[in-house]
Amino acid sequence: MKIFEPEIVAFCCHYCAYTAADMAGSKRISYPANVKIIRVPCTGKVDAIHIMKAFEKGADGVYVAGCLQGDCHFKNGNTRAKYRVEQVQIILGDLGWEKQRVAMINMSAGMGERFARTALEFTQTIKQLGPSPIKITHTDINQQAIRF
Amino acid sequence: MITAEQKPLNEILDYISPYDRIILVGCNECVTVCAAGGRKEVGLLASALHLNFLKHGRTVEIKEITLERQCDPEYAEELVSEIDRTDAILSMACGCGVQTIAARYNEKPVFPAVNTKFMGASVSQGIWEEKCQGCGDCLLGITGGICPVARCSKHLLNGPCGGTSKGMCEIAPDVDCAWCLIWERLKALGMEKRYEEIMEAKDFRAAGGGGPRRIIRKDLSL
Amino acid sequence: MQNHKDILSDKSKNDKSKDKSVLVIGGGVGGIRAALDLAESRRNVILIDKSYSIGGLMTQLDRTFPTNNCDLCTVSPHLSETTRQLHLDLQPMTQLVELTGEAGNFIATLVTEPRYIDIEKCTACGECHKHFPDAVRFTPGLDPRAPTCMRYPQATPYSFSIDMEKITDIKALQKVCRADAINAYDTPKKTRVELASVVLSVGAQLFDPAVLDNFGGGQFDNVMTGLEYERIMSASGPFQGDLVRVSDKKRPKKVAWIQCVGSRGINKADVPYCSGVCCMYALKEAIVTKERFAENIETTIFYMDMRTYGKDYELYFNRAKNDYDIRMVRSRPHSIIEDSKTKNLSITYALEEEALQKTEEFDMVVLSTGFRIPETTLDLANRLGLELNSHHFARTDHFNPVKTSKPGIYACGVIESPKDIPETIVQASAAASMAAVHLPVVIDSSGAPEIFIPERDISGEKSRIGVFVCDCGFEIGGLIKVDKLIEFAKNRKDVVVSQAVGYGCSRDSMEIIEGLIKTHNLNRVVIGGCSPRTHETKFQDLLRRAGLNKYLVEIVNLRDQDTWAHIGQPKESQDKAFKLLHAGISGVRKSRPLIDQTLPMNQNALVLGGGVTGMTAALQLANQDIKVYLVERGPVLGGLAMSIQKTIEGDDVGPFMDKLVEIVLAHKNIQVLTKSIIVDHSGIPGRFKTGIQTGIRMNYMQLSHGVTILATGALPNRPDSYGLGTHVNITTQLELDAMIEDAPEKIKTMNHVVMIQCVGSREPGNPNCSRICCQTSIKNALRIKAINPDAQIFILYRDIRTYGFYEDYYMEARKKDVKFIRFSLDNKPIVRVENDQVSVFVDDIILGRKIQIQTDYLALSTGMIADDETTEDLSMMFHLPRTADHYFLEDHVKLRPVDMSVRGFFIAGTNHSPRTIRESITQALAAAGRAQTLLAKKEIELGAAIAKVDGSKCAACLICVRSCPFSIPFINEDGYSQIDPAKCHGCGVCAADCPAKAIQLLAYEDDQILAKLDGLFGELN
Amino acid sequence: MKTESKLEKVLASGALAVTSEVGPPRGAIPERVRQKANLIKDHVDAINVTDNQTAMVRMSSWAAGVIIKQMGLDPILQMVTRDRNRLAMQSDIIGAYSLGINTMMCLSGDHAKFGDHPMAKGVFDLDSIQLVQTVQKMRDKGKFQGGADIDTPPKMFIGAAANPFADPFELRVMRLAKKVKAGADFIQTQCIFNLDKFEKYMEMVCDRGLDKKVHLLAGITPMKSAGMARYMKNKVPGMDVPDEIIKRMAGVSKEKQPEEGIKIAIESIERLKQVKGVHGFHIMAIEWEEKVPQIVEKAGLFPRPAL
Repeated sequence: MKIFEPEIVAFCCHYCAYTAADMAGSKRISYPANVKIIRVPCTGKVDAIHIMKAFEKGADGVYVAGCLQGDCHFKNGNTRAKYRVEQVQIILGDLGWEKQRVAMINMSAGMGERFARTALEFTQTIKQLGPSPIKITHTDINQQAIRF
Repeated sequence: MITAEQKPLNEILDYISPYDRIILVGCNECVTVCAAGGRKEVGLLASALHLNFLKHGRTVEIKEITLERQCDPEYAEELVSEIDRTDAILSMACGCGVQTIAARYNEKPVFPAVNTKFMGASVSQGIWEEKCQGCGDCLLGITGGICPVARCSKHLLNGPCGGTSKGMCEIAPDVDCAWCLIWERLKALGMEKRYEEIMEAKDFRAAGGGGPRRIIRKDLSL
Repeated sequence: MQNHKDILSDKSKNDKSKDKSVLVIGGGVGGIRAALDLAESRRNVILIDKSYSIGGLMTQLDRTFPTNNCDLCTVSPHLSETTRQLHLDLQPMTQLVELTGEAGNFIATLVTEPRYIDIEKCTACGECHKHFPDAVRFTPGLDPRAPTCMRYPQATPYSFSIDMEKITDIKALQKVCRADAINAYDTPKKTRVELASVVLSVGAQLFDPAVLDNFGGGQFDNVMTGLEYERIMSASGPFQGDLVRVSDKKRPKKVAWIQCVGSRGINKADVPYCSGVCCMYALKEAIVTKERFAENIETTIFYMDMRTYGKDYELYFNRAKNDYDIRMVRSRPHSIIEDSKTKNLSITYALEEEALQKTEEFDMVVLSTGFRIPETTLDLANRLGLELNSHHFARTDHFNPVKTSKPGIYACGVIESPKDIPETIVQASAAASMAAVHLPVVIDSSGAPEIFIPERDISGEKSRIGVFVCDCGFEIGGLIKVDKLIEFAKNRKDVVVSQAVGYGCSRDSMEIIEGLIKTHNLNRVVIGGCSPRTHETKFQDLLRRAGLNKYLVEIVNLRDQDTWAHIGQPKESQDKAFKLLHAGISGVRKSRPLIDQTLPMNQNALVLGGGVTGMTAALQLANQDIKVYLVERGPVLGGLAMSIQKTIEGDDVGPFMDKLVEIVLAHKNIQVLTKSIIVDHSGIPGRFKTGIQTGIRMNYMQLSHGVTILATGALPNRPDSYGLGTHVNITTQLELDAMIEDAPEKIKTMNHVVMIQCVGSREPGNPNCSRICCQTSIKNALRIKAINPDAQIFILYRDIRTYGFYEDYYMEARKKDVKFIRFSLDNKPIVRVENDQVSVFVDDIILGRKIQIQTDYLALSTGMIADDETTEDLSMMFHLPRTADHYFLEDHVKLRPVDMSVRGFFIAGTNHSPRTIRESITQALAAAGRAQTLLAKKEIELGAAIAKVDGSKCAACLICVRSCPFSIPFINEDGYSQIDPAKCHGCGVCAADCPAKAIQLLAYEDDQILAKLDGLFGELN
Repeated sequence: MKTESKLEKVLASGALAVTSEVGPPRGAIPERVRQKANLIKDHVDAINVTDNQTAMVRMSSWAAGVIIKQMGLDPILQMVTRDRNRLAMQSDIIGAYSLGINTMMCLSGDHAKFGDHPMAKGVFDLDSIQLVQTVQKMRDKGKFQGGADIDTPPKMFIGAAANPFADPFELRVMRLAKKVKAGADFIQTQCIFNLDKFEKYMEMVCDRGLDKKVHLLAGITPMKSAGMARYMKNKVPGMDVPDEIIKRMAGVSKEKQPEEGIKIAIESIERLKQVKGVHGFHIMAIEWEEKVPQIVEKAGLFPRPAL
């Protein structure tokens, strides 16, 4: 059987998490290639809809990565993001999905190691959960999509 | 403003699961302001519905439309072009909006996606409180601008019951005793005397006791 | 060969501006930085280099420590800027022949050699080279003649140079040049320019070990210098980046590095000083060898002292040992012998602790050679009238390391003393700042003229996308197949052009892209390459040059977030690259032209910390007519330097500090605020507002400023080690320093003095080197010897790190019989106090036994630790990052060493990392200079990422008004929310919260984010 | 005399009246009503029959009242406005009166949230004062609240409740005045533990001359334990239990605490007898009815006047 390789979207704020990801790269600290980053100026910009849409389009897991608590460059965008992630967790729970498919992670710009470690941990969590419920029942989605 | 809250997803799903094509209609008035049924909530609910259907291997067409004001028939017309291509309508407006849509498109099932809660005001970001029950006979002029009908748990019209404690209502420690507020306000206005007048039993016809209420402005209704 | 036809063009006659220029001599990384700083602060600057393209030594390096970046990638943004700056006149192939006059009024005579190619016309198409391959000069060394004769792919200026002596048929050459750029009658040009000041940044050469017979005298194929090894590993090098032996082109299995070749020696060919950078570059080369080629390549470094004294360098050293398993042998090998058949190399060496000599065979040997000042520099110094020190480096002021013996001439980089790239950059900014002092304060405030062509209106156009993927040498192309990406992109909707571009950020690639945009009428561009954080601006400029709005480009981070992060996983990395690229293509289709916002710049500066660093920075700015608030937490100015008596050079610190304090206090542009703490902070770069509580009454004051310099210092370390604090004769070096000054009679009575190094440094808890301690203990040892020559002094050390010319003092100490006893971290000395007698026990590695020293005095070299509390408070307040050991973390450790990640913030002094007074002063000058480049702009560019309200959708619900962290939105007269673009910080919180979806954050609009998601999952919207 | 009420007669005689209460059972168990009434029948002048007390469903107060009436005793019909609209309440008043009940208490009632039907809709068509008004109008004017004439109006002796301790204190006397103005003949107060504060309240009542217009029966509740005292202080809205009382209860051993509670109740009655305007006592011995005779006797309120 083919090993399940989850698709994971990480919304990363420009100031901390995105920089930390670059830092992980420049230090050549490996993390799973499953994680793909979408850059936002601040995690406060990440709308619950964006997270939901990521799932809709086929993500197996989504996380929002922002600055450390209290370190947001826009005061409290990361705290807002945390609540929005919780909102999505509730919706997922209502739909009978595992809440762990969405998470909020905090790190500073210098924490390349943390970026890599959390990316790995999140990927492992999603691997344990298995494919998104969408994929199990609806494989057509991938057939419609471009073969990479 | 009218406030509302989204219904539990399961209830919404029960309503719409028989259908393959749905219009999800938001409203850009009250329910937008109270973050229950504006464009954003429409998008979020649509996404949640998609996720649910996809999980069951179904692709359901969900058309997202947010009307300027669902409770006006003219705005409801905006759905005309879509109505033939839909099996059901899910409305995120208050009960008034849902009924306007249902009346206009009586050939299609119309379901509410929110529970209309109360007429309230925003206390601070994200918090709304009931302030009016639409009793049709406003008492605010004699109660210092604080409504005992809406804000006293027992709708008492002649002063606080014995359950008030430190200015709070007996039903919950975070609910103000309306009568304590009224009293403080009357004192501040030097209108203590007003309290001693007995407020007679209310005529509830104005509050809907006389059947669905109606306002007619002859000058406008020509 | 040429007839000098003097074309004396007196610039000042033609130029109506009375502003004189600053001449920067030397186009290496230091010269470029100095020139850019001056140009950015709107000073006219002439940058000359004798070579036909600038870049210097750094452009030849494969990667640089400690980030192990490809150097070309890090330096190229700087190189291209040189041609961008309006105030910068770049003159390659040019030398200074004469300098007359004095500071503020120099007249320089410059001679430019003929290039025989008109730079303006040359497109570097390469036709000339194809037909006349011998007609171009090339850099000797390991490079065979490269397909293009650029020294490196991002050459600036981007143009060939013809060696006219090798041309016989000039007409034929002219014929092949389609650009008509061949100027056969080009002649040397002599110009005379009026200068205010000069920055000397000519660098140095690297020692040529061919003179060392014991190392093969340059005859062994597989023995090479560090630089040659860099060229072998480099993608633009002789083997296209493949690590192979020169002799047989085979991958080596065992590589050795020999340190201090030609340095720290007493032989004929040796220089006594330490070159300061070789330990780090050897470690880097060993790490990169393992990382990029094969983990099983055995790497061995032969060294005397491991000198990883820079910021976080010790961590790098530890990583080399622990993570990369690089073998460290403490020995100075005396010979290399080549096996004539296998071309393998035998190194003979002896270990300190063993009597026997050993021989070991290697496949390749790298000689770590250091810096030498070439003869040409001696001539130049002579022409300039500069004094040199005994090692032929420029002699500079002890309290101002960039100030040479001649007023108006400043030195930076290796010409001043051996140093690495970050230190060079710091000095360059410092020298630029000093050079600017000789120019009028009034800055040209006229707005920068538009240097870009007008933007094309693309409204109504269908998307025409160009996709360009950079292979970044081996950084991207080494792991994934770029051609497949290109093929993939080609077949995507709306993609008109899809093409690989070697080094995407090189001039030639940029020009190719620019050309393709124009010829194919592209209106959107996707660049697959490195991080948009570092390269977005560069490509945005490219679009502007091509007449497109700069927001129509999308950078796909294929390097930092793909190939670099997934080494050893080519399949996964390739798959991710497809998806990321597709997301980029999908996203760019939704991009729209946007307009940048601006605000006036506040011209005041806030300097935090009233020590030597803060005062120096404040003074430098104040002298440029900038109002400075100098905020000090303590009751008086002075800081830690007040407790130091003498520098190692023998200068008295006290009088210098007293004078500095006096000048600062009296300066009309400096407001000194002692007993002051920062309590709040708001605003944006260029318009900060910082609240302080000041004075004994703690009155609140709000300071408005455009820039902030952090100079809050560090703390003297005082760990509970070796009995510190338990006995009157066990102290830190600071107390010994004071005693030598105040109570020499006590010193005279001492028979034995022991000093222990690395106390509380280079060990768990504080793993970094404190940098200052080795020279401090040697300084104090020498001072004790001067008072009491009979005193027996023992310095117990782990590595002696007297980098640069401090090595002289180390030699002197050894000559004066100061005993140096080495110990290791797992076998530290033990201190006992019995009957009031302090005894130190230590294992002497050379003698192989434990010795006991009954000492009269024990001085502990405790170094510095970060002021955790202060840096933590300030980092929270200002949102600045810190290192793991609580120093501030600069924006880029190499190229932006005094800039912080938050624009408008600069760091200097020991809150950056431990350093000497001299080094702190340099940083202070550099920070002041960098601050000026920002203030010179007069306007703050706010970017275009601002929130925009669609009034027709707005329900005036007030949610944005309430959620904006900066209280910017309001409900306007028309009844809907309005957001002032000049005030919006661009976080996007309102856009995410708006229940009517009436707000979009430009550049990050919902449809753009969703389009990227679509792209990631293989759908095109 | 306005009515046939025994309580009215006792009060009119100038004697200190004593009332107590019986909570109807949560089931069709008429014997339980009789048992409870029997425990106190000789020691009180009238027995309050509570109306879905604490918003828990119980036998209706008028039915339980009729059972008590049938025992030859004098029930006081409690009526809360929470559960019935004005039609239902008026018809129940007529019905109760027709079965011999002539004394009633007009209350708004505990909020449904606290009971066993928190999902119930609170009616509150009238509030307690409006109910007093309604009953008085029925009795004195022979008219229903809606204005129509009553053929043979019910003559109820009208009681209302007062809580001297709820916030705001200054409003309490005014609210009492409102009830008096609405037509209350007697008042039963909330349990009194803070005697100092109650005395202050009574001073204000007398200052307004209300003692002349209404009979005020002071509420007395014996406490079984220090725990109960604490609970009442902290958890029961509008209850004022001074710390000294809790300390005093806690100061004796657990077995002796009931005895101490009764002692306090008796001492309170002794002290309140002296307070101007106090015309009697309403002893609320919650689930402890058997102690009522002891308290009444020891407080010197026994025997009850025979009328």
